[in-house]
Amino acid sequence: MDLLLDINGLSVFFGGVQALNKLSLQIRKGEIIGLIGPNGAGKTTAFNAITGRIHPSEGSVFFCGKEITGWPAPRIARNGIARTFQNIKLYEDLSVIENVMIAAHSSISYSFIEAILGVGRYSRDEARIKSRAYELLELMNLGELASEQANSLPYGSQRKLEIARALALNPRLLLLDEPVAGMNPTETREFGQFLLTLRDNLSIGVGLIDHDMSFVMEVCDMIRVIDHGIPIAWGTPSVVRNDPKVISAYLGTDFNGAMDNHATN
Amino acid sequence: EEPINIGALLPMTGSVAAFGQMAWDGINTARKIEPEALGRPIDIKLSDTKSEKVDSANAVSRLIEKEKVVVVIGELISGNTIAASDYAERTKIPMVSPTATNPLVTQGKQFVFRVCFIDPEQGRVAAKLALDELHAKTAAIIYDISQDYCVGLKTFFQREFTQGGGKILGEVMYKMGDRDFTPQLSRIKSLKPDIIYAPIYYTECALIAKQAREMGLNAPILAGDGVQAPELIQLGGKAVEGIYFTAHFHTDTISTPMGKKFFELFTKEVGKELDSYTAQSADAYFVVVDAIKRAGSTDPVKIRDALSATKDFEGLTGKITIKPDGNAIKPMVVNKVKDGKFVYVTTIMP
Amino acid sequence: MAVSRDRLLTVFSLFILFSFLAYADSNFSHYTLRILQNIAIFITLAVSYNLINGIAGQFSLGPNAFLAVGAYASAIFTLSPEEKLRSFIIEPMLWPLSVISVPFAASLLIAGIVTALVAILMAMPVFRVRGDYLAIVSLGFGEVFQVLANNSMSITNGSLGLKGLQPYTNLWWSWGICVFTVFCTLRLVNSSYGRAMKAVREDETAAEAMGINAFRIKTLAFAFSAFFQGVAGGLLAHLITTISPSLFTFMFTFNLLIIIVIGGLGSTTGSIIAAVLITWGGEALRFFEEPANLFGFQYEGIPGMRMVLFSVILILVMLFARSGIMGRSEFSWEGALGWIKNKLSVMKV
Amino acid sequence: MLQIEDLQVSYGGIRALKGVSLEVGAKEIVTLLGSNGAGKSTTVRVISGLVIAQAGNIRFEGKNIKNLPPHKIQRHGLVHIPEGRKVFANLTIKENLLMGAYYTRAKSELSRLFDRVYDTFPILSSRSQQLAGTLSGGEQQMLAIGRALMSKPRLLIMDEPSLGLAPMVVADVFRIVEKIRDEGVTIFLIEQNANAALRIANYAFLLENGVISLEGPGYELLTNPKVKQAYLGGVSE
Amino acid sequence: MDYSFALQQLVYGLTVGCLYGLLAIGYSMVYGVLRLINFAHGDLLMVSAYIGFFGIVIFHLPWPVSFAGAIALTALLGILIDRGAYKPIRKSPRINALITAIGVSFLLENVALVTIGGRPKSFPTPGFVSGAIVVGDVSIPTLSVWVFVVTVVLLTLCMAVVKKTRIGIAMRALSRDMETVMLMGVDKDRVISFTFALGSALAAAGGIMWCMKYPAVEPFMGVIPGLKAFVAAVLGGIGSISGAAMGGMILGLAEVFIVAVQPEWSGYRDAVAFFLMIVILLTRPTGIMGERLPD
Ligand SMILES: Nc1ncnc2c1ncn2[C@@H]1O[C@H](COP(=O)(O)OP(=O)(O)OP(=O)(O)O)[C@@H](O)[C@H]1O
Ligand SMILES: Nc1ncnc2c1ncn2[C@@H]1O[C@H](COP(=O)(O)OP(=O)(O)OP(=O)(O)O)[C@@H](O)[C@H]1O
Ligand SMILES: [Mg+2]
Ligand SMILES: [Mg+2]
Repeated sequence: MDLLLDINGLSVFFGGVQALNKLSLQIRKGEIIGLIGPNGAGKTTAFNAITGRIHPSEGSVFFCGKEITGWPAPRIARNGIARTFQNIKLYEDLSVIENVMIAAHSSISYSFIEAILGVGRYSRDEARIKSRAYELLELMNLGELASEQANSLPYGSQRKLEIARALALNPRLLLLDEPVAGMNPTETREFGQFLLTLRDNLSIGVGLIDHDMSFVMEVCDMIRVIDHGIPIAWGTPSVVRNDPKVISAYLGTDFNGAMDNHATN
Repeated sequence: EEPINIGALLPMTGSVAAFGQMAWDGINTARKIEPEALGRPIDIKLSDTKSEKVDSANAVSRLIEKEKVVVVIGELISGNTIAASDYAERTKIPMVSPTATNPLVTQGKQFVFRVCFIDPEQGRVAAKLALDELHAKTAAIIYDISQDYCVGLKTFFQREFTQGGGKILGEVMYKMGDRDFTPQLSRIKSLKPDIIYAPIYYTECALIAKQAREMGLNAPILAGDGVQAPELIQLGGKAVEGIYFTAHFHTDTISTPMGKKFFELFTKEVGKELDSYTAQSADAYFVVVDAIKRAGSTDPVKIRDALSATKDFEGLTGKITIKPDGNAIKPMVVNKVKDGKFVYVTTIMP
Repeated sequence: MAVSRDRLLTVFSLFILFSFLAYADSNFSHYTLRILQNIAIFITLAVSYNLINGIAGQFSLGPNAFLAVGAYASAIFTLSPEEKLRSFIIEPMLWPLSVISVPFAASLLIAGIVTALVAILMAMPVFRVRGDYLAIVSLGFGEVFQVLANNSMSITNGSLGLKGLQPYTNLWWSWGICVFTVFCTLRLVNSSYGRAMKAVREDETAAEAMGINAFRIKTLAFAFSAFFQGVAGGLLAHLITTISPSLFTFMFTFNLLIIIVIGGLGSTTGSIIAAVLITWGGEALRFFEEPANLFGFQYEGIPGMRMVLFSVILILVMLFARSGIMGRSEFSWEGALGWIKNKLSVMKV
Repeated sequence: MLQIEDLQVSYGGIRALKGVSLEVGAKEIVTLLGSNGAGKSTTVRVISGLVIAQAGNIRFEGKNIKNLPPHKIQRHGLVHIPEGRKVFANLTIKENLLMGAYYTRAKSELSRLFDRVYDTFPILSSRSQQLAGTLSGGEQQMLAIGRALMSKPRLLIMDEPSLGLAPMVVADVFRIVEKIRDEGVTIFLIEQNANAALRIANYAFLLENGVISLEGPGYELLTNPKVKQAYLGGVSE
Repeated sequence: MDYSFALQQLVYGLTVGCLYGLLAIGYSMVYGVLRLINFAHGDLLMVSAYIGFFGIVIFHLPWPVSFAGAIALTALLGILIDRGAYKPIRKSPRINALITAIGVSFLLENVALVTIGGRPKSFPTPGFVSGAIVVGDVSIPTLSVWVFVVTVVLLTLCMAVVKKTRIGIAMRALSRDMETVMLMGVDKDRVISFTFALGSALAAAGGIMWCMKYPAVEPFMGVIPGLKAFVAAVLGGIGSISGAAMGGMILGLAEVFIVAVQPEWSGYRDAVAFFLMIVILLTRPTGIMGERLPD
């Protein structure tokens, strides 16, 4: 069973405004699926609905065969969906390592009484969480910054830390909301490489939102395009970028020219 | 000469700071009249309680330990007096409260005294006054639920008044700090009582009278010793005309030479009209000094013995006798507000 | 290795503390002992209040309610039936309560548990709102409890309060519980539960996205903090031996708030230091209300000056020590030893 | 028009700028490139007075403006559009624009300013009563630019105006930047989208580790192999 | 409860509600701009009451001069408090400002206590506010009419300032983003000073009317109204001016009607008021008119 996420007819209303209209999307293990569309199209809203931050008005979300529609956010997270946020949400005043260790909270086996008395499974669990956190930081090349305060990191490192934290949940599905916004093209390219290795090594599914088209086209296996909450296209990068609807709603007419230009550079 | 240290445990800050300041005036003026005992000067050590229990307890132990006082005058509020008295009791330092009228204050204590009458006594007199003098058959009560003084007085009045054949039509409450009493008074108005019993403090009493009269509620108001301060009239103006209240004294009844001297000096130096807190605190001071003199020593235990043997001491507020249980027996005065003045009505002997 | 060294140092300093207390107990004046006990109780209160406000970041203004519940619970359970009969002069006490009497230790435990249960019940409404709204809701509960205490004559004796409690609280009780509270709080803060609390403080949405049930964690912090505040309430009641509703106004909460912010919100060490400074300092400022001879000038002593100075100092501290004494950092032997070494080497040069 | 000499800034103990010197000529688009955390935003925040510089000089049209409060600097005609748009979400579009023209009292002058902005961005005019918080990202960016134009800037600082915008909108934004330059406003542009920025820039600076490491006309940097590899996503051959 | 009794209570409730509301508006205004719970706000009421009192009783000024003076001086004090105590810590965590505000509140109270004394002073009431208009069985005190009119006028004025004027727009902008307001060339300190002046002037106006109704001036007189106004401001949604006024009305009416309908509950009056507030906040977690701040 490789199907991780299965969304059917997902709709979200804010007041009278329909932010998402019957979105369907599947993400399989080992796949990177892009979700793109104009500003305010409802991409972030879709992530929020999947992760339980907001309740969808219609439609269903299945994860690994289980229906998770309407579950509270923490429960969904514990079930294996991790995410990052469009505007980075770190625990700013805590150290880098603490940021990662927190995500392991759902995996502890000791009770708070044990914690207070320092007995039972407490020490073993703590040691395990800590070494796992270091592993993840190493993976993201953040090992040396472990004891720095999270908000003192440069922007790019903060993005990486957010991903390390998400990975500490041991997720089967990772949802990334504009991970390369604010990175320059070179940094973006490196990040793309990293993402591909990550997917292969951990064999997880990835959902990805971004406006950087060269990045999205490069890493995504399939792309879903939405506009005003309505799905308007679905396909491989090369199909999507030539879809006239996508061009007129999102990419703009000079896009392909620029892309080709860029590619041949 | 080594001075004799007397502690003054008063709420100089916090919610009832005004009472503390009045009492402090009284004690200071009294000391000027009797500045020494046993040939030694008297030194007064003031300690602030912030109108709180924790600080009362701290302050009293500071007075006893650090300032080496042999006797403490204070506190004014019953609850704070109880909080402080525990330690005084343990260290065998006598304490004399000027105004703590709650019966619980002296209960089970050897070293705690007061120079005021207690709430049941006052409640009884007030009920009698209402029934016999004011010919009231029905009454309504308004009081402060957060003040033990008000709750106690209300309860004892209620008992006596009902036993005497009167009927309590209803009672309404408020909480310290409230300034608007219109809904409570509307309720009382609809009950049409013969009399309103208001066992409360002067500020609230003035405002209540004002608001009552404004809404056309004209039933006579009967209050307790808590209203005897010039502020009642200043704040209440015409509205407080006709208010009766049970009290410890009236300036007209000050008859002893010492009392007269005090009154003169106080009027000259402080320039305010004499209020209940000032007068009673002065009396507490006089009683304490008298006890020290009679004890012939500054040994706290001897002072205690002398205090409990106080008999017919001619104080500012009348003849004070202290019973072995620490409570005072003294005449009660009934006053009335008339033409913007406190007027003496009658004295009720204990 | 460093761990065992730290443990040794901790045990050693506790030994010093308790030796000092033993010495104090037999040599210091009662006044000083009372202040010492106040300090211990305020440390207990501040450290546990800091857990909910500083660590878990929930701006609660209701510790006066917890303190009241704990104080009443413990007082009602230790008072002798005779004393209850005597002091309930307006309405007799409710039956089963009027005859129960248990040992002090048991009453403290009951106080803690009852208070923690109250906290769990309150958590539901309180944590539905956030930030300043949470502050006002918890403040509202504080007021509601005070009103209830005033009105429930047959349980609390209303505004007359309870009196005649035995002075069970002593140096050992107050400091023993203080040390225990600090120990438990530090353990909790350093565990995954503590980290989860901090995560909720920093960013609730992100915490939830990491699988942390924010409501559960907040409730845990609330109940834990309430437990110790309840116990401290019991201690306080048996220190001053009388309680009444007026003891538990929001001024009490303000005092605690001042302590934890001056110490550095979120720092347990800071709470301890500030509790000592403010409790002791409040007494030390009495100096300014007494007549004194300063450099030949006769200073009359102004009653009330203490509070004026207190507020000025409070404002100045906030203006100049922006994040309190400790900020968010904690004491560690590592840091302390390093600091000492540093000083020594500076002295040598 | 704007000269910066040896600018130094630290946050706490960390040195963010270690002596930056650059110059912006009148009526040009000058762009500042650099990787994440290089100190680009810090540089412009110092210029507009939001961050205090420890050392260095900033001269704008000959006047020393170093460490003046931000509102005074703005009134010299140096207007800064901050990173992330920062429109006032709780104000309407019209009110946002009014904030830009805070000190323009004369009615006629005001309506001329409004007309100009509405001409450049017709969508703002049709929605003038809408709350800015409900606009899409691209519309918010237009509003931010429009609001800055209301202040009659002589030098406009734009910090990553294309951040988080859809590709089509990004293209629009760059077109607008050129248009404004052509109207006579000097532009100091910070961009991560280095390709696009260098294409329209007259001159460019490269900021690395708190110092300017390279400068030159836009097209020159575009073909510089080092820049290509480190900033333009080119693959090293 | 009969008809005229209910109407009578409505009059009383509205009067109290207006007074709470007036105080709450100032609270809300300062909060709206600075996100600062200015605990010293209630004490400004006390200050203005003392100034008004001294003006009339000690300096024998005519009451309009004295009242105008009280309002102006209190507004000035508001600015001074901001400059001295709050401005230096604008960048610190919000809780610091809160503690500073508590400190300022303690300071004002205790300075008044030490210099003027704790005994309440009687506030002189000008003649034109005494008396009552009687309509059927309902008596409407003249003062209530005044309170109502003044509140409505000041409320409208404030709304107009905030909605229509430049400085009002700047105030609203400032509440979200101080930095960007500075980038617009606006001197934020002037806007903040204006906000404090306006808020304090409202407190002063409220204080004077409060004293005409409850003529006892003492150092701690601001504590309870301050707390009630805070509750009212929260109830209405902190930061919203019309919300604050509405919150004040609701609180005032609730307090009055609880006692009027169930006199046995009069001892629980505050508890019921707080309970009501808790219930409202549970259904609307950001108050009645409060805006939801997206993250
Ligand atoms: N909590 C909310 N309340 C009301 N409206 C909302 C809320 N969240 C999002 N919206 C609206 O829903 C729509 C979709 O927003 P969403 O954030 O999902 O867009 P997006 O596709 O992520 O855009 P972008 O690319 O700019 O991030 C927008 O019109 C937005 O204003
Ligand atoms: N307020 C601050 N406190 C501490 N450090 C800061 C602060 N602001 C920025 N920094 C640090 O200063 C350095 C330069 O930051 P700056 O924001 O100027 O970079 P930038 O070039 O604009 O990067 P980006 O492309 O991410 O916007 C970074 O290391 C950053 O972490
Ligand atoms: Mg988005
Ligand atoms: Mg930047």
